Amino acid sequence: MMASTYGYFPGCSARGTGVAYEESLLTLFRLLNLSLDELKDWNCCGATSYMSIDEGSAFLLSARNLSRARQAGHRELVTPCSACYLVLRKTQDYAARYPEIAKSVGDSLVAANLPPLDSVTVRHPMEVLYNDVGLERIKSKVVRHWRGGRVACYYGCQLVRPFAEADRPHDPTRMDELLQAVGVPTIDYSLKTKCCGGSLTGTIHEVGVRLNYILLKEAARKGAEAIVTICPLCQYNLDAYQGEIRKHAGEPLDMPVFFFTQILGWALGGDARSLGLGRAISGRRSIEEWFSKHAEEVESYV
Amino acid sequence: MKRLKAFWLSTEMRRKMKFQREADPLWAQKIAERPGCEGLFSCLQCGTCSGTCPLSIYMDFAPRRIIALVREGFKEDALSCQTIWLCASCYSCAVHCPRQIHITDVMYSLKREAIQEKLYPRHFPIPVLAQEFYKMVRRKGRSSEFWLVLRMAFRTNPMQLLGMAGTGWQLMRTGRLRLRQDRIEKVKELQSELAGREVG
Amino acid sequence: MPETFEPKIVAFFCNWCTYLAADLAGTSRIKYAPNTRVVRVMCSGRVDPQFILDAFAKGADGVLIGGCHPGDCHYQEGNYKALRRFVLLKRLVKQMGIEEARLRLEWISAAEGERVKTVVNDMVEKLRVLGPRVPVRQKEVA
Amino acid sequence: MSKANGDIRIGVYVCHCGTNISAVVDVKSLAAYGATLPNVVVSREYKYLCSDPGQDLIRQDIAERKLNRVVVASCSPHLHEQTFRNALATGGLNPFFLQMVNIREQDSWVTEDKQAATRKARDLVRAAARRVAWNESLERDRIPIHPAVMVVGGGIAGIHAALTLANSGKHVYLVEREPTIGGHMAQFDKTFPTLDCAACILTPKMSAVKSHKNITLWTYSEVTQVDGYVGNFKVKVRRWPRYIKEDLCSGCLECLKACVYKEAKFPDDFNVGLAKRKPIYISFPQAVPQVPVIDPETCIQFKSGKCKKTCIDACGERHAISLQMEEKTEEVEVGNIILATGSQPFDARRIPYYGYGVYPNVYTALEVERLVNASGPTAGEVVLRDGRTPKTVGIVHCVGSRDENTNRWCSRVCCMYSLKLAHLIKEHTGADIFNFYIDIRTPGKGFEEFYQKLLNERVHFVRGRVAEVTDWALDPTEEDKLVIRVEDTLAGIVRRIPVDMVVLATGLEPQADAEQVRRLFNISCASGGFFLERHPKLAPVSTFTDGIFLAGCCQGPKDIPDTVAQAGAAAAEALALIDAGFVETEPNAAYVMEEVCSGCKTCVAMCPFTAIEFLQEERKARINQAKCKGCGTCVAACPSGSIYQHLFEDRQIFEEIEGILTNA
Repeated sequence: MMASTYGYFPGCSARGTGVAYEESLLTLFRLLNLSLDELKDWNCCGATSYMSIDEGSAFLLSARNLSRARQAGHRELVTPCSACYLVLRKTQDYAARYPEIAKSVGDSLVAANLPPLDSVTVRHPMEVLYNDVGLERIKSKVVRHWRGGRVACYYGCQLVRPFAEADRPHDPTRMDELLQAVGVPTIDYSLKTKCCGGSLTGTIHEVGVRLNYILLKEAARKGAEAIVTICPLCQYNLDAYQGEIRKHAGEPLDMPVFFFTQILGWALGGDARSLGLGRAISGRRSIEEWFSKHAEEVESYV
Repeated sequence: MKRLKAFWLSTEMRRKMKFQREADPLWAQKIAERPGCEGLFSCLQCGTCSGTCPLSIYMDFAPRRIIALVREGFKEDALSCQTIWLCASCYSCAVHCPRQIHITDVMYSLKREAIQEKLYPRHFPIPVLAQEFYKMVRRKGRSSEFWLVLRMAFRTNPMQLLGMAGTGWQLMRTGRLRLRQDRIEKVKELQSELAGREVG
Repeated sequence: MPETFEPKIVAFFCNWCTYLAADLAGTSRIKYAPNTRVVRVMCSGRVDPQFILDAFAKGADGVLIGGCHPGDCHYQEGNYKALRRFVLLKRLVKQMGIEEARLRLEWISAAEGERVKTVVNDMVEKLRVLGPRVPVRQKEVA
Repeated sequence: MSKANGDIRIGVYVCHCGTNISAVVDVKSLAAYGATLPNVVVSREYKYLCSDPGQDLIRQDIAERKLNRVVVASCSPHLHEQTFRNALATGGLNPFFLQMVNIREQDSWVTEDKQAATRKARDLVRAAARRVAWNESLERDRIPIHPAVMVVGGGIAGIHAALTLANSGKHVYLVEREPTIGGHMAQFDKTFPTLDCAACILTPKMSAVKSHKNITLWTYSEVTQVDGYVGNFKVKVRRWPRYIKEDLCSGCLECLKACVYKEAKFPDDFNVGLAKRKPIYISFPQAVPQVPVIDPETCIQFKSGKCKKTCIDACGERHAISLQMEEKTEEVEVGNIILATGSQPFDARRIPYYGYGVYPNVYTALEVERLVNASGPTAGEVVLRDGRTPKTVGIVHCVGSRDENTNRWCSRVCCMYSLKLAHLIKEHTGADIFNFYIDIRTPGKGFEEFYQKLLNERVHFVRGRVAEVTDWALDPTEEDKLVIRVEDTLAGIVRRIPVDMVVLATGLEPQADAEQVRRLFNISCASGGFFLERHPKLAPVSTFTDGIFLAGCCQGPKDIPDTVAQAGAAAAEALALIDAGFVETEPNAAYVMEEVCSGCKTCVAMCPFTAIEFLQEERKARINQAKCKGCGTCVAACPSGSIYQHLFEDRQIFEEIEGILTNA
């Protein structure tokens, strides 16, 4: 199987709180014989907070990344962060729909003698795995039985909203299908596209935490023992504040919150370390239980 | 007359009535002409946006009412409220709206204008965070969560840092707290490209 | 004073679809460029190549033919005949050195008032870019 | 061939149409300009030319100023050409010496720039004045009207139209796709606002159809081909085999009892899947005709050929059941056709966040109609799929209506039927009921009063479009309930309301095959996909194809009263044509100048109506004036230029073109 190469835009949080996402993503892609070529000297995508101050230059920030990806010879740019994914696509969409935006962005690109931004397709790993690799091929590469409990697939908001093509906006199913393909049971999770509050946990803390409390509680109520996410910020919000929730809401809550790439990577034989499984804050006992113990299985299974 | 005045001063009540002179229809028009805000006047006030918004329950005006205020031209209220800052831009309203209005983009428009007009609620952490984020990206080309939160905290209420200590430690322990401030190599080039676009 | 060039378009609209669409545009008060002059024919199939050549000869800046969508012709297949003729005619007109954009065939159903606007406005725009076919005589706008 | 013979005396008349034209087009200068044109002897402007005094003006000038040509610059010829032709005729001039100029629909209403509009009007008047000089005196042909009528669709619209026509002694072919007539109305329980039961008022009409000597009823049938034109359409109808001979069956339904399937186990369409039927079934007790159908998809005999055929034994002597029955095609001639093909309910699955098909206790309005119906699957008891009786019910309005993501239009009936269902459910269960609406629309006789009645019945009305129907619970009171999340826009707060049952008030949309049907009958669809009427106000049941009329929801969503009224109107339009006995045709037939014809036969192939015959010995083409529909395709195609067309002569069109382009 010949390796196909994608341009790769990690996004800022992949270098901070979301480091496990990047680790597991790279591992998983390696296992699937897909290579990611990180965009050299990429800059912030201009997401949410930035865009609230200045849209024009937010678009320029995105455009810069897009066109430098093109310059590096990429037709497709993969980014794991939902916010980056949305803003990069929004930039292309608006440039296509509004001549004035196309012009201001285009001029700046020309000034910096960079190629135009249209010719790059922005993609999300979930949809790459689903479309380019396909459930069948992933199934065929499974080397470990899932020993964990049922999980709730949480898609969050920006991945499935306008400009996005990763999945259906109201009832996305692709993450569920991917996980089921590797033998992980998923629950019907009515909140799968509700917002986690993004940066709210850092600003209006109580409000942000409450949103995540609701997400966690409902998942537990529906019998999920873990939540699986596709966005660094969602994972952080759901993972980092469970202690606080335990304290205030008095809920006996200690639920692991994974990146879907960690679960898939594990099933395909990646080791706990290279999947960043140790970086979890909540549910460490379950993680210990589900993964480390069965690490040796790889051999026995193949 | 004096007594009347005294009465006004003493009262706790606040007038809810609006005079038409307080409305600025041209401003409404201006907003409606911004990219993404076209649908403004086609709103039928059904409330789907407020209903689907995860944060409307905390807002001083639910999204539907923001649209109502904006298209009637009540600029002050629309720009000085907390609502626009509470919007986490999850786009839920946009995908549910039966008139396909990009409410999220309307919110963005208002946020930007609130910053320019200096009408945003002071010490309300969200606009502060946004500004710090903006500055940081312009200076370094990337954002670093740690420093961002630190700056935001200092500008709003440093005490809250104590509350954050616990989480900070957890992140540190799991190697998810990056203390080094990221910075892209071609930051000069970036700055020159962004130059002349200063806002807020 | 430099006024923008106002192309004059001779439009042949079929009685059952495009002419009605133009009426609908009117009843819906849709505004579009006032540059068309409609000649009503029963069917786009009635449009004789000579009409078009004559129109160009007499100085039309553009000719627009409007008929029912394929399969919708009030006379079953008149619009297909129109299409076949149109294809040949386009070649001929081109050889005569008349730009492509000046001759246009559009399917517009009775319900598509909005489309009349888009088509006419678009054609006027393109013709403005091309400029007058025959040099416009001075001060003829009375 | 037309000639501008003799001296031409043209009258030009410019209409203000109140301010519709005069506000944009400078009518005074236009009239003045008209006077300057060659052959024009009089040019006037007037406030309303279509009014009697306006027409008198023209007649007067014809008499006094010896006019022999008339140009009227006003509205679209589709609106008033007939009016002014009559004016000419009554003024003693051949009506076809008229030329109309459309300066309203195609000028004053679509232009803001007054100069430009006036310039356009001048060009058009100039063109018309040149053209009219070449108009000629013509006579209309008359086509006889075949007295029979075909009505397509056996819902309340089709039934009413058919009965009206049949009662006046005309023969009607009523074609229905389903095994029974009755349409959607037969599925309803009560009807708003009077709450009289649908069956009680419908079934008598249904049986009247069956027993009427002037009605040929073809159920389980479909129109497959339509040829010809007003007065004499030739229609082919495919009749699917129901495997039971209608003439022999007595409707005893013994065969149903006898079927080897003791239990009904196949989804029953009439009860929208809420009940089951056997392979041999009858849609509902009062079905017309009272004749069962066998569904070959599910019948063992058809699938395996190994059935005991107990149904046939049960039928016994009658031998009404015939498994060999085959599809057949009927062909009939009719003078008029009435389309009453109805609409279909919006598919609630298209709005995922309302949970239809996901949560069992989310129902569509039509399903609830069956639930509250005494002859329905639950014998009129409102019970949920899990057997419980709902204590709280939420009715969601505007599902698939007023929504750019699905259908943009208001479906007109949902508000009222939601109120009706609210009343009925409350009556049956005493449940607490919430209506979630954007606007309550009750513009009908007794409608607003009904709304008032519901308010007094303590039915909740929450103004707000429901954001989602979900099962996630925030507190114990929401456990195992469906939670409706909505902004109460009047109270200005977001609410979460737990309910046991959700009713989706689904809107109406065009039948799935409306597009094919439209083509079959050669009519147009409006943008929403409903059939397009000839004029929204003045010809609401006519189409642009003469002799084809519309009734009921195929033209747009409407309630039963409006549907019946429209059906009556459609029947009346057809009767008017039939009783007149003939229609006058536009004299725009093509004709051949045989001396010039080279006999190349190009035209023969061109004509879709086979109106052109080729005379072998003369080696000439000849056009059958009766058959020619006047499209003019042959005229444009004739290489030797020997074919001409009345009303649209080459010369006339060349003059028009020249008129438009010669600047004055």
